[in-house]
Amino acid sequence: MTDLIWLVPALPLAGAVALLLAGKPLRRIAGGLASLLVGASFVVSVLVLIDLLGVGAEERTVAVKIFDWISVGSFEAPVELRVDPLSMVMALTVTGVGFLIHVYSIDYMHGDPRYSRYFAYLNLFVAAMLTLVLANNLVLLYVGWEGVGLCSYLLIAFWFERRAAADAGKKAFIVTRIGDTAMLIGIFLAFSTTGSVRFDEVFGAAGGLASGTATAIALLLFAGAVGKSAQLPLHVWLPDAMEGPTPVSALIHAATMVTAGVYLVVRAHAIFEASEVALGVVAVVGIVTAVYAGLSAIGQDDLKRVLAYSTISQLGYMFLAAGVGAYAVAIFHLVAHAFFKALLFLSAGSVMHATDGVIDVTRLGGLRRRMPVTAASFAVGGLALAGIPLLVGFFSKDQILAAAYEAGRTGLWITGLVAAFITAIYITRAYLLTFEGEPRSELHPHESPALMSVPMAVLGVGAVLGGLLGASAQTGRVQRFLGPVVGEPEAHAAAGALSEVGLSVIASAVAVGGIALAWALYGSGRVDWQALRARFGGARRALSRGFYVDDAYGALLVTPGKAAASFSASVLDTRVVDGAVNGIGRAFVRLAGVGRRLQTGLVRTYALAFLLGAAALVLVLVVRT
Amino acid sequence: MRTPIAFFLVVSALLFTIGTVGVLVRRNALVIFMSIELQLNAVNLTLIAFSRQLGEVNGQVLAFFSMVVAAAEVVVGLAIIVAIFRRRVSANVDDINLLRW
Amino acid sequence: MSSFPWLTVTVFLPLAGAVVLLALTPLPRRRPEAGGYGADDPWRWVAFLVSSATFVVSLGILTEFRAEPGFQLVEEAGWVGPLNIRYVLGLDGISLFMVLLTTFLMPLAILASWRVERQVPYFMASLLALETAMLGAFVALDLLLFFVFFEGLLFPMYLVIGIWGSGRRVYAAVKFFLFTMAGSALLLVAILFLAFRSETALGGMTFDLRQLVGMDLPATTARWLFLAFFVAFAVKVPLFPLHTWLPDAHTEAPTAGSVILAGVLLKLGAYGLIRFNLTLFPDASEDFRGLVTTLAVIGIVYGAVVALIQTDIKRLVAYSSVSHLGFVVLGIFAGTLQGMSGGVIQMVNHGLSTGALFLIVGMLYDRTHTRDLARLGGLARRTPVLAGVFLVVALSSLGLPGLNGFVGELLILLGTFDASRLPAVIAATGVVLSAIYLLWAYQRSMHGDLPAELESTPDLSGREYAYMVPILVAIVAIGVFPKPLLDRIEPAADRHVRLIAVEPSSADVVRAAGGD
Amino acid sequence: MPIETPDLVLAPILPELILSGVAMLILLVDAARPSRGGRAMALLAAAGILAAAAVVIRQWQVPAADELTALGGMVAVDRFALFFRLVILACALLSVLLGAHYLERTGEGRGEYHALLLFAAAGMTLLAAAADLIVVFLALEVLSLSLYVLAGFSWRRLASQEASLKYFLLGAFSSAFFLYGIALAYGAAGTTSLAGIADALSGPGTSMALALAAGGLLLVGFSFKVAAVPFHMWTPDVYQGAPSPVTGFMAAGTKVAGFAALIRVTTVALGPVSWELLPAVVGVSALTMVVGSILAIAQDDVKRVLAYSSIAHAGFVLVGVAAANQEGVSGSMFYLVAYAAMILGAFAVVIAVSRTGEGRTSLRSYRGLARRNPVLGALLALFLLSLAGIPPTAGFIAKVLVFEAAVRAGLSGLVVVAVLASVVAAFFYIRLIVLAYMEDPEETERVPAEPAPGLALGVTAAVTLLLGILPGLLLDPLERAGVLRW
Repeated sequence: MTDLIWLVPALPLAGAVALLLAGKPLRRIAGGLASLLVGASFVVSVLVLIDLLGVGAEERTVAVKIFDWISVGSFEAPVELRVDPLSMVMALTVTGVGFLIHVYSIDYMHGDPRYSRYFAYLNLFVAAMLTLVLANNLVLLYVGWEGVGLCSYLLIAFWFERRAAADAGKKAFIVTRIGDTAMLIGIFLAFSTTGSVRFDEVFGAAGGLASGTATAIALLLFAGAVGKSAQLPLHVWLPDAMEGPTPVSALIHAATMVTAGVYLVVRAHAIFEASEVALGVVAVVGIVTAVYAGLSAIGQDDLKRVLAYSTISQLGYMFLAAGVGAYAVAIFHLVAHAFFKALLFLSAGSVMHATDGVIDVTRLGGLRRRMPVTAASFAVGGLALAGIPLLVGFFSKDQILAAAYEAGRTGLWITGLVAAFITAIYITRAYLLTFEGEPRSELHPHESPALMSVPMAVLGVGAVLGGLLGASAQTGRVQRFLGPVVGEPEAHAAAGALSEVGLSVIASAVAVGGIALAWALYGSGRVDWQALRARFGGARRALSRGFYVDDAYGALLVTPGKAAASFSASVLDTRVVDGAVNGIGRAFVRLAGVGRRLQTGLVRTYALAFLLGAAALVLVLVVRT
Repeated sequence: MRTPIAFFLVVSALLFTIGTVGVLVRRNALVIFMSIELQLNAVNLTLIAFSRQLGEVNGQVLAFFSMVVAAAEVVVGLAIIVAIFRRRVSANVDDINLLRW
Repeated sequence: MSSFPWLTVTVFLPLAGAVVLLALTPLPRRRPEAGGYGADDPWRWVAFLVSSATFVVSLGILTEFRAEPGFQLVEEAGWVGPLNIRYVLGLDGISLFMVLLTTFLMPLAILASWRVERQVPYFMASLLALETAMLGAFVALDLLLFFVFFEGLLFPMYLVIGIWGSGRRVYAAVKFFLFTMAGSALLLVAILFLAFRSETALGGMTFDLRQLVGMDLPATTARWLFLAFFVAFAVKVPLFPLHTWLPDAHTEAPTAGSVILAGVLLKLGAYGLIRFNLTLFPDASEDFRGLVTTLAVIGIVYGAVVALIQTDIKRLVAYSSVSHLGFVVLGIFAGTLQGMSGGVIQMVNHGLSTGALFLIVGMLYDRTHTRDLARLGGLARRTPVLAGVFLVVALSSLGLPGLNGFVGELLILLGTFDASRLPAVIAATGVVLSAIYLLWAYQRSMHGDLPAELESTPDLSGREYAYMVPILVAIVAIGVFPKPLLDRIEPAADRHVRLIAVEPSSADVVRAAGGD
Repeated sequence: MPIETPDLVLAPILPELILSGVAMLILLVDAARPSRGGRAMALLAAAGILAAAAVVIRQWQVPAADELTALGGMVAVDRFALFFRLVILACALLSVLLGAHYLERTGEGRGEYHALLLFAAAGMTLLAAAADLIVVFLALEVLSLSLYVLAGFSWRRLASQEASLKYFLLGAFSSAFFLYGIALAYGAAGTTSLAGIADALSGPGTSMALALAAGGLLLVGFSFKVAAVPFHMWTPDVYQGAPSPVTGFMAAGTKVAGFAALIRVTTVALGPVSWELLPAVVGVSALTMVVGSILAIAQDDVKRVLAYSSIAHAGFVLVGVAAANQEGVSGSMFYLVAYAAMILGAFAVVIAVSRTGEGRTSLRSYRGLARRNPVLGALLALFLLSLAGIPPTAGFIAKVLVFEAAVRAGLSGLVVVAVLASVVAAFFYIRLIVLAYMEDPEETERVPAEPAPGLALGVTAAVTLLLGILPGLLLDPLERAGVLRW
């Protein structure tokens, strides 16, 4: 079965090709076909997983070469897939969540004029994402990496008639490409120093690398991760990406693509570990982003933007985990996040579907009565996100904080707790403003159809029960399964003063505290939150604009960049470079104009010229001898 | 005692120069043409001087040819000048600058 | 080896077609009163068939070709006896794909010119004559013969731009002509000088590249000669700061002209750098590598930056060529096998993707009669197929993995990085910039609001499918499975790299140390 | 002073005798029956030229014994002379053709034209064969005197008169210098025979200063005839004013003959001092190419453009002359053939476009030519490209040949100047093509195709193109015949 791993990316790819080339005839069955193919892909993944579980933990890494791709001299980048626990966990997440979201989309996108196109892109995305996670060398990984970027662009800008959507798509592609390019250079550096781009050889050689080189490679790869996973300072595209259809936000901008950065760091952990500073950078970037994005999320009124900042924040958490060496935990949180965040997004989508696109929480309210399933789903997802005990988010987040604490990074731990507190506040706020209280505008929402509700329910179940798979950092199923690939989780012998249980209690208390505070402000009815908004207008705007990072880029990079380009084009190129050329031409014309005046038409002038020439010529000859 | 050849050559060069200057400073086409004839004759003097010094006849032969040529040039030249004079009532070469630049 | 003169036939078939076309000029036109030529007039078909036949013949070359380093299918004959200038044709893996690219693009360019209505027979004849000149330049092994083809293509191209172009076509045509001619003036001197030196060095004057390789030259002489060759080719490539003819020429040329200019003509510069500069003056190439690399990198960034703010979509694509050809030169002069192979395959890629971009611009212009991005927009709604095609081509051009552009860019940057890191890193910014300007152009034309006057814009016609589909297939095919190309390019690239690479690349050292 | 009387073997100058004889016959007939100018005289002239050519070809096939010269060393009988004679005769034939057509149109058809043309041709062919400075001088005068008159042949036109006068005054002026040069050479060497001068110069006791002064003045004289800078100033005016067929003949024939004599004099007589002469030749060559090319840019009359082009080409030929080696000589010969073909062709186009007399010679008349007559436009483009030295035309191969010779002679610097000048020159050739191809015509009327210019155009175009593609057609016979070993 392992040999058939190529089917996993190939099936959705085939779907994409078919739907792109024959979108019109396939229009009626586009959604079904696309879902079916991703489902089939999921099934194949499961079968491969079963195969994998059937062999010993040490033999669970298999490379399946499909064909030679680029091969010149010593450089070889074959299309070769890697089946190992890490890639399978990722593949299952991608196909699993992907399948649910495909199904959800069938109804959600119903009636859209580019229905086939939508599923083609979605299928293409799944194929690219699977290529990314299954690749066995850096270049093929990069193929998937850019492929998902493309699909992200296509899907964000899916409703391209809207200027904002088109802009957002372009922005996403370009900002992530900045990181991607750094990553590409990292790949070059890896090839240049290790002589290969295959994982086994590159990571195998990591230990022998000079620490400076390892740091460079690690940080360059991490730059790619920062772009793709929307970490500071390349996070600016993700909030805008919410212009895309909501299922897309759920799949790409929450569950899968944005987690690719985390996957990359975990996959390449050998290199990060060979460097003294790289892991530290990862952890710090992660935690700073987590807090920053959490604060920004509080200031958002657009429900999807709340979730977007939340995603950024949670990805920060994952990097924190990776940065303190808890790779398996990072992946576990990744999977957990995929479930609950997808759930949250689908719920938000359901809201949008019901309100004809109104998503501003200040205009919503009281939706729970009209849409109980959606409200419940959102609540479950929110609680999981906040880290309420026994939901999946509790376990994963708790393990991350514990890992930070146990690694002796108390600062990270405390900041992580702050982030968790903030998380609880913003998600509670979002829930309360959307679903509780009185409706704040004239809307006639209705519950979503079954094809949308069922996937939400399934994800909800996952968010509730997922914890069973990885309840403990040392003994969780996921963590143990991943162990051979990412390093066995170390059993820290209580490095700090607090026991594991103690840490859990603290984390839970923080989460509950956050929820309580948010309830006090937004749900209890005792505080007039709208008055508060007006009172702290400046601070609120700063939060809602993400502390003006985007504006700063505009002022500091984009505007001067445009000016520089404009200068190059209209002054440098036309005046200086081209001007020099044309100047030479003009000089000759002018010279000719002057020269022709010497031709006076007078015989005596000509005779004079003749005489002077003759004299000069004879003199030159005679004098020289 | 023969006159040194240098004397002839200098005189001839002077004549040639006078002719040249004449071409340059005079405006009447006829006078210019006469100056050219002067140049030719100056050269003839050189030729004959050399011929005499070398004791060789070719120079003199060439001098004869040059006279013939000069005569032919007179024929052609006068015809041209007269034709132009008829049309323009002027033999001033400075008036003849229809073709220029 | 068959004795069939593959190369001669391939090269001169189009010219023969051009002569036939001119001979057929007096044929009656269907719509003489309009002064134009109808779509069913025979000349277009003759031109299309001739160029297609040339493509078919060139496929024969492909089947005869063996993946070996040396020149193949060589044909020789005397030409200018006293100077021992000979008619020598032959190709290796590098020229092979240049030939195929030319023969592949030409029928498509002709198909794209179906709407040309003025002086059709002359237009088609010019294109075919141009094809002969380009093909000849790619396979000539005698330096002077090369020069003949190299200069010979000036005039037909000049006519194509100057007669059938738009706007400031005359200015553009004259500029193109003089720039190129000025560039190649010293090339001629250098060729003559080289041949003269061969008399003493090789015991008999020759212009034959194969014999001139490895000729002993004093270092200073070699450097001067290198520069003379370099300037000629740098103008064609074009390298900064010799590029200013290109935006004008590309912008004003008719679609077919732009396609051929960008698709093939520019390659001639890069090809010349490989075939002559590197081959004949390896040491001087080594000396000037820093300079060339610097110019290439400047070109990459500069071309991209200037492209960023163009509002004329054709000019934008033109500047993108400056940037992309910078990559090609960068790879060629990297001194690594990956760089060289990447440079060569990128030449093919650029020919396909930029050629296709110009075809698309042409289609846009046919529909909207403007190239001003400010007046376009929202077309994706009316013309989804055109939009899709545009997107694929743009993605190919910006180096999206899975499409052809990536293969070349990856190899070039990788090879360059392996040799010298800083240029590769700076050049990599071009990857980002290309995304910005191409997506910007795409968005401005395809996304957003649809102007009212474009409401009834039609999507691709059958003829347009006919010339876009082959390019798209090639773009995807090379992106997914570049092996057939790389396998044939590699031996020739290797031979050239060996001439200049003094030390093996660091990756090779690692490999060797690894013992495999 | 004993006078040797040489054997009167007239065979070597039979072509000239035929030409002169026919010319006189034409004059007589014309005098007797002046009304019947036109075609009959043209046919007669053509017959004379063909007869002369037949003699030349016969002499080519049957080389004269071992003698290199005849008539007491006055006339060379080598193939170099024969070659140039043929070229000149071809030019003359085409000029007869064009002239007949032209004069018929202007109503000036008189037999004199053909007679004068034959005299001029005789002078030219004799010049190419001259082996003694006396003959050089005489031949030069014969051709000049005829051309003075021919330049003013359209005597009703002021411009033609003016051209005639200017050409005459300056020509006579230059003859004086040339003659002075001969005199000094005679004084220095004691002989006027080219071979004798060479002997004297390579021996001891010759005054170098005198010899170089003589060489310089001879160079000046030839430079005037071939229109090299700074002795070129008559050229644009005369070319513009003279009737177009005459201009064509002057541009082609005079230059060919002048260069033939120049090459012979510099390589044979002045061979021993060629090294000393080199800077002068190189300087004149460079100056000529640069000035000719640049000044052409500013012209707005097509005949003046071609005049400057012809000046620039003199410079290019001088590159081959400066090389002063076997390749240089053969390169120059090839160049001259190519040049003669393309300049005659260009003037044939001018005649065709003008239609009558000197109408429509301003550049504006060339706007849209390609649309008014595609074939004529294409031919014009061909000639211009050849003049610019763009392959695959004869002009390109010619340039390659002379440049290669110069490179061999160590004159790479001169070649660099030459190629740069040719780029500048391309600028104005291209401008003409722009007019013809890329601008809208002022008149929409089609330019008619005429048989006489058509024939001339066909021949010159064929030569221009064929020699560009298969230069061996000319080079191989030249080499095999050993024409250069004289």
